[in-house]
Amino acid sequence: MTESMTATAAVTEPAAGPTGRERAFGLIQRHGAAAVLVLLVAIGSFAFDRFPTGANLGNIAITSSFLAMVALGMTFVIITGGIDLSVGSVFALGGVLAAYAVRWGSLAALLLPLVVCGAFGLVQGLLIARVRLAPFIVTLAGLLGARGLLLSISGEGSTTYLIPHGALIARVGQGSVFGIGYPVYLTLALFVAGAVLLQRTRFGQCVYAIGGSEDAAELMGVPVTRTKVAVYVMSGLLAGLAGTLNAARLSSGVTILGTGMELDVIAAVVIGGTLLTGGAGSVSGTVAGVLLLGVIQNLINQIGDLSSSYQQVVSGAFLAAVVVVQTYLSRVQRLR
Amino acid sequence: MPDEEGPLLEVSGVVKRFTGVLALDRVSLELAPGEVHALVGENGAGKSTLIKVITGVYRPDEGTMRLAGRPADFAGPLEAQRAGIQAVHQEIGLVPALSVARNLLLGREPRRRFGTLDVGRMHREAERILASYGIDVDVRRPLRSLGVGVQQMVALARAVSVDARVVVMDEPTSSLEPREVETLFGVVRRLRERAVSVIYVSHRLDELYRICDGVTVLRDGRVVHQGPLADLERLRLVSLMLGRPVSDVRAGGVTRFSGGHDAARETPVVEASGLTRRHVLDGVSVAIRPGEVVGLGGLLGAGRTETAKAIAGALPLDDGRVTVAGTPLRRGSAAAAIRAGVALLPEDRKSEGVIGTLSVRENIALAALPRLSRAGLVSEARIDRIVETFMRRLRIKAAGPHQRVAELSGGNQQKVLLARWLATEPKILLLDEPTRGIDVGAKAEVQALIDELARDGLGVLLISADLEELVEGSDRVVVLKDGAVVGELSGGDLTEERVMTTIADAGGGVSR
Amino acid sequence: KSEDDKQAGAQDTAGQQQVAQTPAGNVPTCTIDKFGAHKFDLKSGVVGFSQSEKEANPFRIAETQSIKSEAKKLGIANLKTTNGQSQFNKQISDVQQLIAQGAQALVIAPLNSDGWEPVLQQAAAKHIPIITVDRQINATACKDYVTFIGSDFYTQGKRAADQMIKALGGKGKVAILLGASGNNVTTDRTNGFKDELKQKAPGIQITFQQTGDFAREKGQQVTEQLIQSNPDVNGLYAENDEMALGAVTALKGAGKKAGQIKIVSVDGTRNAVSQIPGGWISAVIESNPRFGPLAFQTLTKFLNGEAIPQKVIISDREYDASNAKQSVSSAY
Amino acid sequence: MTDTAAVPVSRLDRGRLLAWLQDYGVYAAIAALVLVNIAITPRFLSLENLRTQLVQVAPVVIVSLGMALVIGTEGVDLSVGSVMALTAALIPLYLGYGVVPAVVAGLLGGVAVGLVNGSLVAFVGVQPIVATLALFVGGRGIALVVAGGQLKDIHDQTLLDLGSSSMLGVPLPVVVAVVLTVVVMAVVRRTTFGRRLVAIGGNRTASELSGLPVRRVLLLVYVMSGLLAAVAGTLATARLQASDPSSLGLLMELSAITAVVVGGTPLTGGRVRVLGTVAGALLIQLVRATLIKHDLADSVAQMVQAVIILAAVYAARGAGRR
Ligand SMILES: Nc1ncnc2c1ncn2[C@@H]1O[C@H](COP(=O)(O)OP(=O)(O)OP(=O)(O)O)[C@@H](O)[C@H]1O
Ligand SMILES: Nc1ncnc2c1ncn2[C@@H]1O[C@H](COP(=O)(O)OP(=O)(O)OP(=O)(O)O)[C@@H](O)[C@H]1O
Ligand SMILES: [Mg+2]
Ligand SMILES: [Mg+2]
Repeated sequence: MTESMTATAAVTEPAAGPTGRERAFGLIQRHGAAAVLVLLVAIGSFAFDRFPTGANLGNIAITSSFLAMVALGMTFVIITGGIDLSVGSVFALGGVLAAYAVRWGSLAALLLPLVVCGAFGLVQGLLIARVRLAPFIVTLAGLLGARGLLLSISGEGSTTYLIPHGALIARVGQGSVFGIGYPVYLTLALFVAGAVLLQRTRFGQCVYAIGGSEDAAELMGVPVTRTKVAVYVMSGLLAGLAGTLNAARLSSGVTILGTGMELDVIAAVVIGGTLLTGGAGSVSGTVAGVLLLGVIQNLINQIGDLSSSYQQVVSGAFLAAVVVVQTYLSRVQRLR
Repeated sequence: MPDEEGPLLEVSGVVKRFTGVLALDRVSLELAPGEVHALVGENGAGKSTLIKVITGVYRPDEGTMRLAGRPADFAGPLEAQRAGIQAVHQEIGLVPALSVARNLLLGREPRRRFGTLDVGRMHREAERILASYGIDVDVRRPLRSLGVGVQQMVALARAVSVDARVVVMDEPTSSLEPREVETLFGVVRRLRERAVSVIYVSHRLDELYRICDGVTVLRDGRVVHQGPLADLERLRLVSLMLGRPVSDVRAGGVTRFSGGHDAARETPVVEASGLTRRHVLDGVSVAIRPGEVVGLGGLLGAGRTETAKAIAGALPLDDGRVTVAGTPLRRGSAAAAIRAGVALLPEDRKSEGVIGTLSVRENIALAALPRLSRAGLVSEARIDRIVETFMRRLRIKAAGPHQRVAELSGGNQQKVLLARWLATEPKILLLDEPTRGIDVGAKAEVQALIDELARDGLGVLLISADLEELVEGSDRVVVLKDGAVVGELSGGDLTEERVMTTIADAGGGVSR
Repeated sequence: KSEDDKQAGAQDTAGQQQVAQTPAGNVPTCTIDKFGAHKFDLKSGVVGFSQSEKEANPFRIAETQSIKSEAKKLGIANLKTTNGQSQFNKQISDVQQLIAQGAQALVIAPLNSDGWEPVLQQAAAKHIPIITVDRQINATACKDYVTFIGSDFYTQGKRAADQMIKALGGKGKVAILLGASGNNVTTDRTNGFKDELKQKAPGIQITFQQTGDFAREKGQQVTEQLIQSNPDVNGLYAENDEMALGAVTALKGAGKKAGQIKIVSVDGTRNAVSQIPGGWISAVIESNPRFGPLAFQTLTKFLNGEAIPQKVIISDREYDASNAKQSVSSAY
Repeated sequence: MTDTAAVPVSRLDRGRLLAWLQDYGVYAAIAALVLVNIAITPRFLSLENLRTQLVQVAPVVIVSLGMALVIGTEGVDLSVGSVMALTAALIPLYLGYGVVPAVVAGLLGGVAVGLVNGSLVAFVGVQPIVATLALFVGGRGIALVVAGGQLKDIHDQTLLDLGSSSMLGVPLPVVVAVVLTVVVMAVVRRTTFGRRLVAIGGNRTASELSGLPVRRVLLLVYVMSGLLAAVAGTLATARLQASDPSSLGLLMELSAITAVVVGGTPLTGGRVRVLGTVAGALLIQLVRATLIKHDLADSVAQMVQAVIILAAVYAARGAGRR
């Protein structure tokens, strides 16, 4: 008995190993994206004196916050081993619905989008979890469906509904404290909640278990169907909320938003270290992933006079570099 | 419980069809409170399927179940567990990526006031539970980093740590050491005292005779015998399982090794020296001569699997070298090892062995493809020949060579893997639990095969949790402990007792 | 080779924008004091230009090109440019970043007319004059922004309709290749066209309208489907030249003769205009992208304290069989 | 739970009919849609219409073939659309030296992209979706830089013939698509490479332990995907009679993946269904054509498309999970 004790005391992998150096290394491994982010910000601050200014960082924060909100939902979905392509359209739909509903007051402008987008998530979730259709296809259909609904509300996109200045919701979207917009604070709050939900609740455990092995999870008595439906509803709700706040900020339900957004979101999540195969990932990583994209974008503009084509080349190169470094840092982890 | 008298679990006329197969054919079974009931049968007889029906994984196509007198029709495992039916499944059925603690306590984690998990307590809890089963691992580690043996113990602990009314165990000991087996029996006895009924599936007959009261024998999905186990003597049981007259199965259950291939003077075909990996292996050296069967002995976590993997280039090493027929292998390259003629039958068949989406045929041919193809084009004819041979030789029970391996029974999957490696015509065979989950008939077959291969001049490394098999089958046994060689037994010294004592007497191994 | 003389075309002054002859007075004017911006010296100051779409189609290429070259001509040292890559939120943050980088005046080619609230607020706070080109911003001129310089897409639609009526002799069946859905330009060019037809030529009916996303391949594919499902259409209105050219390829592929189906499109790219003499395209309404000179002229005036109109509508030309040959060189 | 490793614990056992549907759902859906069209769409059965649909779908089919292989290894290739753009951009540059060099250059572009994707996935170990995302973004950029953002008309007759001429009545693009389909089918069914790629998709660890050249196979798979996309780009360019790097192949990745999945290849890898993929592409084309021909408004069209896609995979239920 005692022998086997000592045996295992010794038998532990380096990452969890005792020495401080190893622990630090493990930390970097687990937060590869964050490490890269720090690196990039450092470089940026060094290279462009206009980069580290409060105003500029504030811009990055506010622009990233909407993507982040959507990415939060996507993180849960991807950890269950699923995917949600509909977020871009749902994001846009949420905005249009908010602007459409504001005529009945700010509360309606908040609730209608949440209800509709939540319903979208619910339907998708049921099709995936109960009918067992492929998430990719279901949410692809969702992408088309939401966009279609948006167009039909806005007369094939010809009418843009406006949110009057006075409206409470507009003030929520546009107000700021310490030069940082409310949406940023809200996003932060949501991420804290998300982190707790994922790491510190049974629901979170189920999410990981399903992603790790859906069969095993089912055998262990995890409410697989319910959990999966829940994450897609969450994703829908968050996308809708983000769209609503964005519309509030722009004080209009712009119809051309969100095309291709799903890829940015997925990229952010995956760069954040979440595995598309499910079962592993973290909310904090997603934050880093989102900010990385934002910073890259910002730095490209800092460089200034690049033609749009070169901008794409550069951001592609940035992306490649980032994922390579990030993968390299967290490789040991994945192989374990 | 409502009625103490009547059976606790009552399965009647259950039928389960899969496309092509009739897995269960009007199976009935009664389970008295506190009864330990053996469920036996050949590979593919339908044991696991029956268990999955009982635990709500499958819905029966026909037939009914009653639990404590009340009709039971489970929509899923969750409902079955709520009703008090817990299970240890054949392929463990835990989440490899999650930590040991989370696997153990998933769904019943200790929580704080606001329903948030109390991780600290979760880990202490998990450590406490596992310790009570003699397992003592870092519960923060992902489950997959542990050997299958430990994983099985975790699954067991999980199943019985809640108070269930029926506990189903599908080959729970298939990779457990004698020590853990004893622990498990202790658990079973405690359950029995608490009037919890147990369904126990195993291909190790002596185990059955030690703890089971009643027995149900399945063959091809049909019940061929039911009754108290005591009245049924061993050979009869085997003959019932295999459906062959007692006379044929004389040796059944006992190993089929002839032992003693004198290869002493040959030069080693494979020589591993100073294999070292932090915390796992500590300068392990093994040499295998052609025609020799070398066994690896040791407790769970002794590092036998790791040793085998290291030789096969499937484990990154800090130090040590492996030479095959004199030429050193490139370190950490499985492909190179295979080209040199080293074949490793992995212990964890689900994650390291079978490719479930592919057919039996493709799985068997996989490793031998270079031999079975010309200019990158595969020769269907040759593949057919090989596949046909091995499916007959190993009595692989499948709808046909084109059935997907995922749909095969556990034991048959094991046979497919064995076939895959034999098809490569290796110089050295590293067998990690080769007869794991294989029925007595096929087991004898496999052992005879190993024996014969050794005669043909193959070097064999045998790892087996089944001490009898290990001792009978090996010419020499190298005993490991904590990742280091602590002794070697051969000839007259090679007995089960000596192996155990060698382990017990030995001091530590891995750097501590 | 065709590339080089396109560049040349962009440089030479032929095809320069003209301000539409609008009787002075009825257009309200704007002065720097009224707007309340700070004077500064263009040459040394920081000017930001925010382009909405990739410079990957003739219009955008020429537009950016003309802004940049004009700036160079005026010796504006510090022109910062960004590109929204057709993502509206990106363009918003682009402009905000320009402001953060200290831009003292902004020239914006908006991707969308609505949703500029955040930018306008920040700009107002810093009294930064904004001139929007080619698309309007739905806000108050001389208060939220200084002025708008550009074409009137609705009118472009009407003029396209007139050409179509001329080409079809007042009756027939017309198909529309719409631009990208939800796009202001699409909406205006469609409404203009439809209203004009309703008014002037009830004999012409619109039997088909599908989006071609402003792209040539899509235009080709939709047309291929169209000529089989609606073989009776004899007029086709493409809301930009690319789709028109795609349609031409489709018609050729289907073995149709030039002029069998009358095509009218909007933009005035060289490729399209050069199809007119051959008869494949009947007429092209220009939408002139060369905003550089006009924009900086206006800005200079404004900074000098002169009064400038709050809306500068440029007069777009029309190309048809009568003038295509000679004016193709000045097309972009 | 090995017994259900691939058939997750579900109650899918509804016997033969469902099994049949799982394998042939796409074809059923196509048949249904064709019948509907015959009923409601004028001149649907005409030869021209058939030609149009086949010619339009040819590039999608070709790209989807490559995508199917990638997905078979549990990967995905988002860069296909950008590859088409890159090819389109490269061709006119070398048209001066003749058609062959130009086309070769275009194809090499695709191979290059494939090599980068493949290396990132196989050797660095980046997740396929992000690895290919980099070139999804950057590739089109490179294409536009190469082409100076310009759309160029193409006048070289031999190249144009690639898109417009036909071989015994069958348009050349269609011929190419058919040939490539057969080739890919042979690769998947008959070659060790084919066996290996599905094995890797099915269980990478097991494949490595079985001594398969996992990295080489992965690299090759992405190269093939790039090459096929380049072929598609060449044909599309020839047919468009112009090189349009800015919009050629936009959203192609989505169409291709949809085709593959609707065709019954699971995104979880371990299985490649070539004919199913072709059918999937045809189905999508048929849906779009139907919606256009009946002049549905974009809003309605998109929703209908969503419903039909769902219906199709519902028919092929379980065949392609995730
Ligand atoms: N999902 C499935 N699809 C099709 N056939 C299946 C499936 N699961 C099991 N079978 C078949 O049902 C029969 C019984 O399988 P089962 O796993 O119950 O055997 P078993 O008694 O557990 O064998 P072993 O001792 O090897 O575990 C086998 O022939 C197997 O091929
Ligand atoms: N009883 C145990 N106590 C602590 N750790 C263990 C125990 N058993 C296994 N482990 C851990 O699992 C890892 C793999 O051990 P594994 O079980 O594969 O070794 P083994 O000698 O092959 O045993 P077996 O093959 O019987 O499972 C070891 O490195 C060790 O860290
Ligand atoms: Mg079994
Ligand atoms: Mg082992």
